[in-house]
Amino acid sequence: MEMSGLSLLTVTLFLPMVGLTILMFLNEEKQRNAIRWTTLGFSIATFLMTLVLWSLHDPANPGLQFVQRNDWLPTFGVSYYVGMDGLSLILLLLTTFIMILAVLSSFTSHIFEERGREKLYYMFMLLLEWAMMGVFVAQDLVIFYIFWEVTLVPMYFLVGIWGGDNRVYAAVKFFLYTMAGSILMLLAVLYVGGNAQTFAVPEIVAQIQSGALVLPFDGLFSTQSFLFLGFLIAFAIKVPIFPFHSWLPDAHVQAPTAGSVILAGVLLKMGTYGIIRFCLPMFPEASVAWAPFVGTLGVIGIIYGAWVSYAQKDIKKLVAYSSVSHMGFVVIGIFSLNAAGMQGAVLQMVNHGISTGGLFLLVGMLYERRHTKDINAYGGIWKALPFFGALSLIITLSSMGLPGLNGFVGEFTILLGTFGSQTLGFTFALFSTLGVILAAIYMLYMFQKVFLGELDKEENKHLHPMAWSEITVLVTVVVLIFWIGVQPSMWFHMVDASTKSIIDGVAHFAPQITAMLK
Amino acid sequence: MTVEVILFMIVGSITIITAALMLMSDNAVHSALFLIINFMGVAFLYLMLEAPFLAMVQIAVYAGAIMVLFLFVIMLLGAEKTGAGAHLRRFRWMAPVAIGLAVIFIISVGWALTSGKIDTQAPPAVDAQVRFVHAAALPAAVSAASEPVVSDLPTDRVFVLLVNGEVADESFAYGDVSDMLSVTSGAAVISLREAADGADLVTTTLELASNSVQTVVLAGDEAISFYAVPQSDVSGLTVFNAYAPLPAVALGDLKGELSLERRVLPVGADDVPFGTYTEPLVYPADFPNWIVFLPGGLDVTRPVVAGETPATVEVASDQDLLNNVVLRVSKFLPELRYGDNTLIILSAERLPDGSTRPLATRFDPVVVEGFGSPIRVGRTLFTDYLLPFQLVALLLLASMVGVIVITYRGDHVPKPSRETRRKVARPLTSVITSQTGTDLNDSAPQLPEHAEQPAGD
Amino acid sequence: MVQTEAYVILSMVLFAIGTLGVLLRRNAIIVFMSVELMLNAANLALVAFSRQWQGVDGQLFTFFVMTVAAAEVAVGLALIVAIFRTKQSINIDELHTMEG
Amino acid sequence: MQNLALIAPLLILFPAVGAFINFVWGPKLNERASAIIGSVAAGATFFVALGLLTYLTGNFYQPAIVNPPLLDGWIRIPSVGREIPWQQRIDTLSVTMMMFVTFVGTLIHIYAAGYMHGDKRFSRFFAYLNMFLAFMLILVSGNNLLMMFVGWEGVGVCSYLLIGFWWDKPNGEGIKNSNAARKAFIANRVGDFGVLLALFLTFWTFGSLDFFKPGEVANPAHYGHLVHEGEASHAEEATTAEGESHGEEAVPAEGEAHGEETTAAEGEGHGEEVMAATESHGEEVMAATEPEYVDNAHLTYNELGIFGKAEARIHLADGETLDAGDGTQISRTVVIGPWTADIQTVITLIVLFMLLGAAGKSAQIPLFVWLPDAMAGPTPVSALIHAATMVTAGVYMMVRSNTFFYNAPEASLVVTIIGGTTALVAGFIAMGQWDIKRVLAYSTVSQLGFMVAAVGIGAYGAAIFHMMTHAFFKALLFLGSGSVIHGMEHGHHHLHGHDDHGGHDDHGHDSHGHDDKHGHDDKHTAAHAVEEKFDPQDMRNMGGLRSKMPITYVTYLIGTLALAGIFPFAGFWSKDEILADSWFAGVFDGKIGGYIAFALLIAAAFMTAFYMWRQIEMVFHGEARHEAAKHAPESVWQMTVPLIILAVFSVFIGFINIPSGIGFFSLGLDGVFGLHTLTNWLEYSVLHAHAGEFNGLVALIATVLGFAAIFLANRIYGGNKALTNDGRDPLQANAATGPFWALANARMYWDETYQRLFIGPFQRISQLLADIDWNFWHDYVHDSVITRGFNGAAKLLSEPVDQGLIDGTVNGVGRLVKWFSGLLRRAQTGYVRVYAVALLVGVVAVIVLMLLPVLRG
Repeated sequence: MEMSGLSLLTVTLFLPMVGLTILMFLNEEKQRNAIRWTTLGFSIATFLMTLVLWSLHDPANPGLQFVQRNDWLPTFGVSYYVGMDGLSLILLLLTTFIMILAVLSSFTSHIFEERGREKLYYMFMLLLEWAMMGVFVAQDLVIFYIFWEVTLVPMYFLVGIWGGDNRVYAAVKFFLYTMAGSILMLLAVLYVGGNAQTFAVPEIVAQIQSGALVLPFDGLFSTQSFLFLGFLIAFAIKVPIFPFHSWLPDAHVQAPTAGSVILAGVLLKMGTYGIIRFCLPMFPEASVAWAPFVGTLGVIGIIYGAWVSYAQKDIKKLVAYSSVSHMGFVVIGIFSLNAAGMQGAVLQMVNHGISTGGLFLLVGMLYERRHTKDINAYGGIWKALPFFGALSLIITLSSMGLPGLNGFVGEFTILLGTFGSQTLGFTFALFSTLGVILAAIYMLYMFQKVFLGELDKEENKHLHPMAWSEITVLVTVVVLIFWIGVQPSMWFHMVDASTKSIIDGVAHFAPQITAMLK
Repeated sequence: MTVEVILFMIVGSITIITAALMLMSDNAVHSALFLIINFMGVAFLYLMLEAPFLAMVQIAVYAGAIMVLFLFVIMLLGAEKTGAGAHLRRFRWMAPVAIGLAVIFIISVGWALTSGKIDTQAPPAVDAQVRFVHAAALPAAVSAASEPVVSDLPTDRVFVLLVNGEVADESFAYGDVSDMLSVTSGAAVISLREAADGADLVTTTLELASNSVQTVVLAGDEAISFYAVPQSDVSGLTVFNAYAPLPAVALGDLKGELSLERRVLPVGADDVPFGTYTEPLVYPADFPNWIVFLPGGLDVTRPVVAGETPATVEVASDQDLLNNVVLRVSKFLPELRYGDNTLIILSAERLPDGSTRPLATRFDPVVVEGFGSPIRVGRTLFTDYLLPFQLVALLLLASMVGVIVITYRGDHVPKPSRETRRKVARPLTSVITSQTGTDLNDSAPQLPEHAEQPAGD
Repeated sequence: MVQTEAYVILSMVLFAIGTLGVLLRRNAIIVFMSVELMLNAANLALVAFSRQWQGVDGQLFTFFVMTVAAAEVAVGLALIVAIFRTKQSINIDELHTMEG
Repeated sequence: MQNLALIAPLLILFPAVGAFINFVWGPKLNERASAIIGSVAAGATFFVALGLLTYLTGNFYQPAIVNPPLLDGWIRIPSVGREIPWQQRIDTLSVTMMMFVTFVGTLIHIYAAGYMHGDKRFSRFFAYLNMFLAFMLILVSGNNLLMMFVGWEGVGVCSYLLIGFWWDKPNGEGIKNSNAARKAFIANRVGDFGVLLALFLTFWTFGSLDFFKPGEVANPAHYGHLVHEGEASHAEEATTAEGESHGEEAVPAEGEAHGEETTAAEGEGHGEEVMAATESHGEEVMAATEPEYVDNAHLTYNELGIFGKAEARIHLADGETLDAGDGTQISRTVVIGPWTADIQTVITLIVLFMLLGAAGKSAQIPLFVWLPDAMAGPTPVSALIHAATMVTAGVYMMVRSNTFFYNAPEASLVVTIIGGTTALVAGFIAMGQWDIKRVLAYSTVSQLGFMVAAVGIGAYGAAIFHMMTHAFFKALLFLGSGSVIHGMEHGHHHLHGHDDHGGHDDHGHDSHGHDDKHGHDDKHTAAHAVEEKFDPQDMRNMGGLRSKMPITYVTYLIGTLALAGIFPFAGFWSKDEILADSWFAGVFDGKIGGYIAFALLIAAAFMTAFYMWRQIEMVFHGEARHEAAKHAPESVWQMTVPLIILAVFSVFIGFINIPSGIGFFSLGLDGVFGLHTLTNWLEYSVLHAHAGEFNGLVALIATVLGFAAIFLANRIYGGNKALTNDGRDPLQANAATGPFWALANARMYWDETYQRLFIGPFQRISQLLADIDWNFWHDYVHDSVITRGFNGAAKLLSEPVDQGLIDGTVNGVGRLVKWFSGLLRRAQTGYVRVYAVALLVGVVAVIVLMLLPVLRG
């Protein structure tokens, strides 16, 4: 097993931990600003490091880059094995970027006046960033599992300490649901790792493709299918795919703004990333066989989420359900199992991170000013905060998938892929396209109730203007929205090679499997 | 009964005796001093055990630092005699038990050793690292004066190098240098076999010391081996004459270019016959400009002692000097630097027209560190044992901090109660005063009742 | 050349003497010295074997032992000083506050 | 001359910049500045469009494809191997659209400068208008369906913003406005659903979304003639072209024939000229100007755009294949994923989906309900977006993809029926409206129905022609109505002694009318409770404005006549061409759709003339029925000048496409006016543009009906009988026509039906789902099932098992240990030496053990 020196990736990965260590030595009361700026500084530094990785990344190479591998438990074939391909890179960029937004948005937050423990809060943020990045770069199943679980802890506390009134309930629920899924995954991980004599994913995949490792597959209920489901359920809960979504509204509604942003922006992506990275390459036959069923759940999620969110009276809940709908798109994109769908899905992860993250930021800012999430308490806000209103409109439109903005590119590519897919095809595309209409319905409903109409409520008339940090955050988001919307090719190129290799591993099974199941 | 054994006996007995005295002397100071002597003896033993570095450390750290620390503390506490005091009856049994244990220990171990059951035989021989230089041309019978005839220099013939009958190098042409081969030490049969017909050009036997590194030049019909010259602070140049056409060459130092003004030429060695080599020529660090010339060509006014500052020769005229110059060695050692130990082998190079011309091949020195030498210890320490080394450093740091913490007294001075019996010796009263914070003026120092009891039993 | 056995026996004897010192003397400092003596005996054996096997590792080990011993002595003596401050004695027979 | 096409990006750049400036610095700018910026940006686009026009005429109508600088493609996925670029297409169709969009747009900008005077968000308004223009131009100039879709949605957003422009009106008006906006957007989204599916189908069928690829021309036959006859006058060329353009000149074989002609004609003078002209050819312009390339004979299947591919494929026989250019064989069967179908089926599907989209954008049944509500927006918006430009996007799309429609006869029949029905229904509803703008709105819907029906019967040229004329006179009418409303309000303010500027901010211009869900029965309140609630758009308050605002009156009259299709106004020519074509399609081509279209449209035409004249009578003739009408002043010049210009165009624009058969009308003016100028011009980019032949009979019927309708309306409403004494409509008062009138006034209960059928259920279901999700799935399942079950198990485990068994064991062990340690502690004497002894005993023992084997030997 090759030892490699300190990879740049590792450095990037552990940068937040350095920040965390520094935070430990800062004084809670005396050095509030120092704490904030250290956190911001380190999240920005991490972002810059990921930019460096990007500049050094070779998009033509489908394999892992910046690999670092050191033995950990050689007897069990476990090793500290990190590496990055286009897929990981794009999500790393998303993570570090969202983290900056989250930290910035916490600057103006009032939760510390009620709950205090600001230092702890920022420490958890950095810990969370570290763990999330770890999830995206870990190439060893055990390491991945560890990072996966570690992400729960800071999120649990972020919700549980700085959350809303019902925070403890929400935090526990969030924790339990995800935990329950992960247990299944752990079993599957142990089985696979045991049979492959290693936990390094690339090696496992190589074994599978060379036939050295055979996970028997005959029909929908066979060993491979169960392993597949073991992984899938863990990821599905995280995404969340339709029936497993019920932790999401709680967590979102109760979480502090930054928490919701990270939750929507990155944590949900971990699920879909996991599906792409692990389910498809390791269990190709099962993936093909189950694609229609998962796709159905995805479509249900799209319509159901949109439909339910239209009836919400709580803005945050509305946005939360909307992300159930959006992630449904990602799911069908993945399980269309062709290049267009898959790449659309990857891009849509980023888009959803930016748009929905932006929406949660908006809600958070409103909440900071009005201390209510009730949609009826607002109205005519555009008049009170004109600039804010304009930015909100753009973000809302991007979340609705308006062409020329980022949301559209992703959704369009996904639907295109679904339409031409071997596994899903026409019907799925038809129903999921309905989601486009529904999105318009609930998004415009929210926008109208909050921003339009007469500015009749007294307390809405004197909202304190936007802080510089808020403006920075929103403008950055909007710029990205336009950028991706007009010039998405760059991002497609970034992930092209790696997704292609994954697809090639799976797609060629499609005809025989579908034939077999008939 | 060699000197070494005698020395060992003397030193060994010294160590034992001092150890015993340390054990038995009442006065702590004395026992400390005895212990120092004991340590020095051990250091000497280290020297005998080829561990000069450790010996040094032993003296510096143990005999030096640690024992001084002991002495200091003893003085500080005035604790020369403080073994005394409550001599508990309940520990009567202690002495016999202890002695019994020691005896059991000695007997068992000693028996095990002397019964030879423990393998203390000489270590297995370690391979020697050897590199071979092919200069094996049969010497031509020529006179110094006459024009050298070209014997058949096997420059174009390919040979096979066999060590102990095994092929070490397939194509080993004239002038080639093999890379470092590890040969089992002891007598090694080196033979140079012609690739075309299985005729051996050279077959000699060579005694290779265990764990040695050396360069072996195959010249004439024998193999001459060098032990690599040890690293020295002056530059050394060893010249090996493997140039068949010349029976002997001389070596001179041409300072800079030859000019009409300069008639004096320092000489390194004036007669190096074919197949022999000079002693390492020691010369100051200034840049030499060695030339190799025919010994007969110039008359040497003074004989040359190798290693001393070179003698000089009077150059009759530039012309005949130039006639006699075989080649400029300095051409081949452009960067002969201070401290270099260079081996230069004069061999022949075959030109296209069939004639030959001398060629000097330079070999970098091979430095062998002696076993246990600081270099070797240091290298191992800083490669394989780097981590433990740093850990130990940490430990030292920690202990330092710990000491400071432990001995820190805070600001309050504990007032000793009246009945406290200060077991102090007079001379150190003032010291103790400062230590225990007791003012001796208000309380006349009273001697302990039975302070004089011997500490040991 | 003296065989290794000789050295080992020598170190053995020294070790035994050190043992006696530790067991029989009541003066904490001397007990300490005896411990040092034992350490040295061990070192001697180490170096002897290292010579025999022509491996420098034994010597390095000795080196580490010395370093650790230095640290240990420093701390130990500090402890003695501290004890003396409080109990005005370094007779190990008078120190049994740890009695269970 | 070729590089002239490079200015195309400016089309979008200018208004975008204008919009940006007005967005960012708008609040700081004064009205004048932002108005000038906006109007200049709009005007600039007009001149850019002119430049493109000259480019085309100067280059033998060779289409150009322009890649905007600074953008590298759009959606490009290497492993998919397809690219959807940002690309503009400059051909006769797009330029036609650009011309009237920019022209009308500019005029409306100027008009708005006067109309919006004094509004709080004046600059914001102009920003929106510019933004709209930019998107509209993206729509018409895009070279692929997706780019068109960008414009499509963009204009949708702009219309959303502009309809809801007064979202902060007091006492609920604001919410109503934004409701209307939302309705418009969602209705359009339903249409977009269709467009998207059409896109997907197209993409997977033809592997591309580009209309045409570089070097490809839409109509080889036409170019063939061009090259063949060189500089021959357009007139006769047109006749020959038209002579052949019936029948199937699109069959590739014949295209190739033209190709050969072309190559043969190479030696001719203008051939060189073109070659010479081609010298300085920029990279971006990929127009095929070499004469031998003006047909597609040299292009392989893969080098064709979607329409070329469709043509090539639809004409394959079953089992026949054709080389795609990379060796792959293309046949009729389309394979998408697991799904295979014949090309015919696919195209039919595409067309139907497109129809859904068009129904959304161009306000056809069943999605037309949003357009009347959209009148909530300021009048210039209604004129620009909801009459002239945006709503025609659907028709544009259909004409652009005429190849599909032409090759899908069954679907085309559906299109015809939809269009005709819409025309009829909307016309009927328009007869029963009180709100001046609402009448125009329904008339717009009805006219769009005409265009759609025209597309249905394959008269694509006619559709564009009518779209163009309609843009002029409908814009004119809307602006006129705006002027009227403006006048009414000024009169009203004058009445109440308000000063104009103060009044503007709070009193809505025209935001009341759209929401009187039952305007027919609250006329009393409207009549009596004028003082507290005055509706300046209600025609019942008007009357006799002819004298007060003469310019408005004249221009409005012209517009009315044009719309009514009275000879020789613009509407006559365009509407007549549609009717003639449908007649032609029915009688000569034997298409059933032709008859249907003719029947429906002729009736619709009658209604058009009727309700328009009713409006004239109510608004301008008779005596003023309200104080405000008495004091209504004429509008400012910014408003009247555009009216006049538009009026002039409404008169003459019809002459650019005089049908053949009445040549004497060409007035010898070749070039702009003349026989089939527009159709010929369009035929370069519209493969099946279909130059209608003049049909005296049809024209006669239409005109007669028009006059009859006007006469009838005059008899009913004329002579100050616009309202009965109790303020009812004469038709309403009349027992026979009352019910119909009520039906029309209630807009045939479309909205109520939708409310009952779709919106209500949707909301109820969503509420239901939300309750289920939250209360059952979310709370009950989690709390009751999971949590309680878990707690129960935990309780069971804790009390008997844990405390009883496990604790007992543990405590027992603890006690044992305690007792034992009690023994052990004795060993802890605390004397160091004891420990040392113990240690040493151990050491010695170990050593002895280790040596034991040795000792034993």
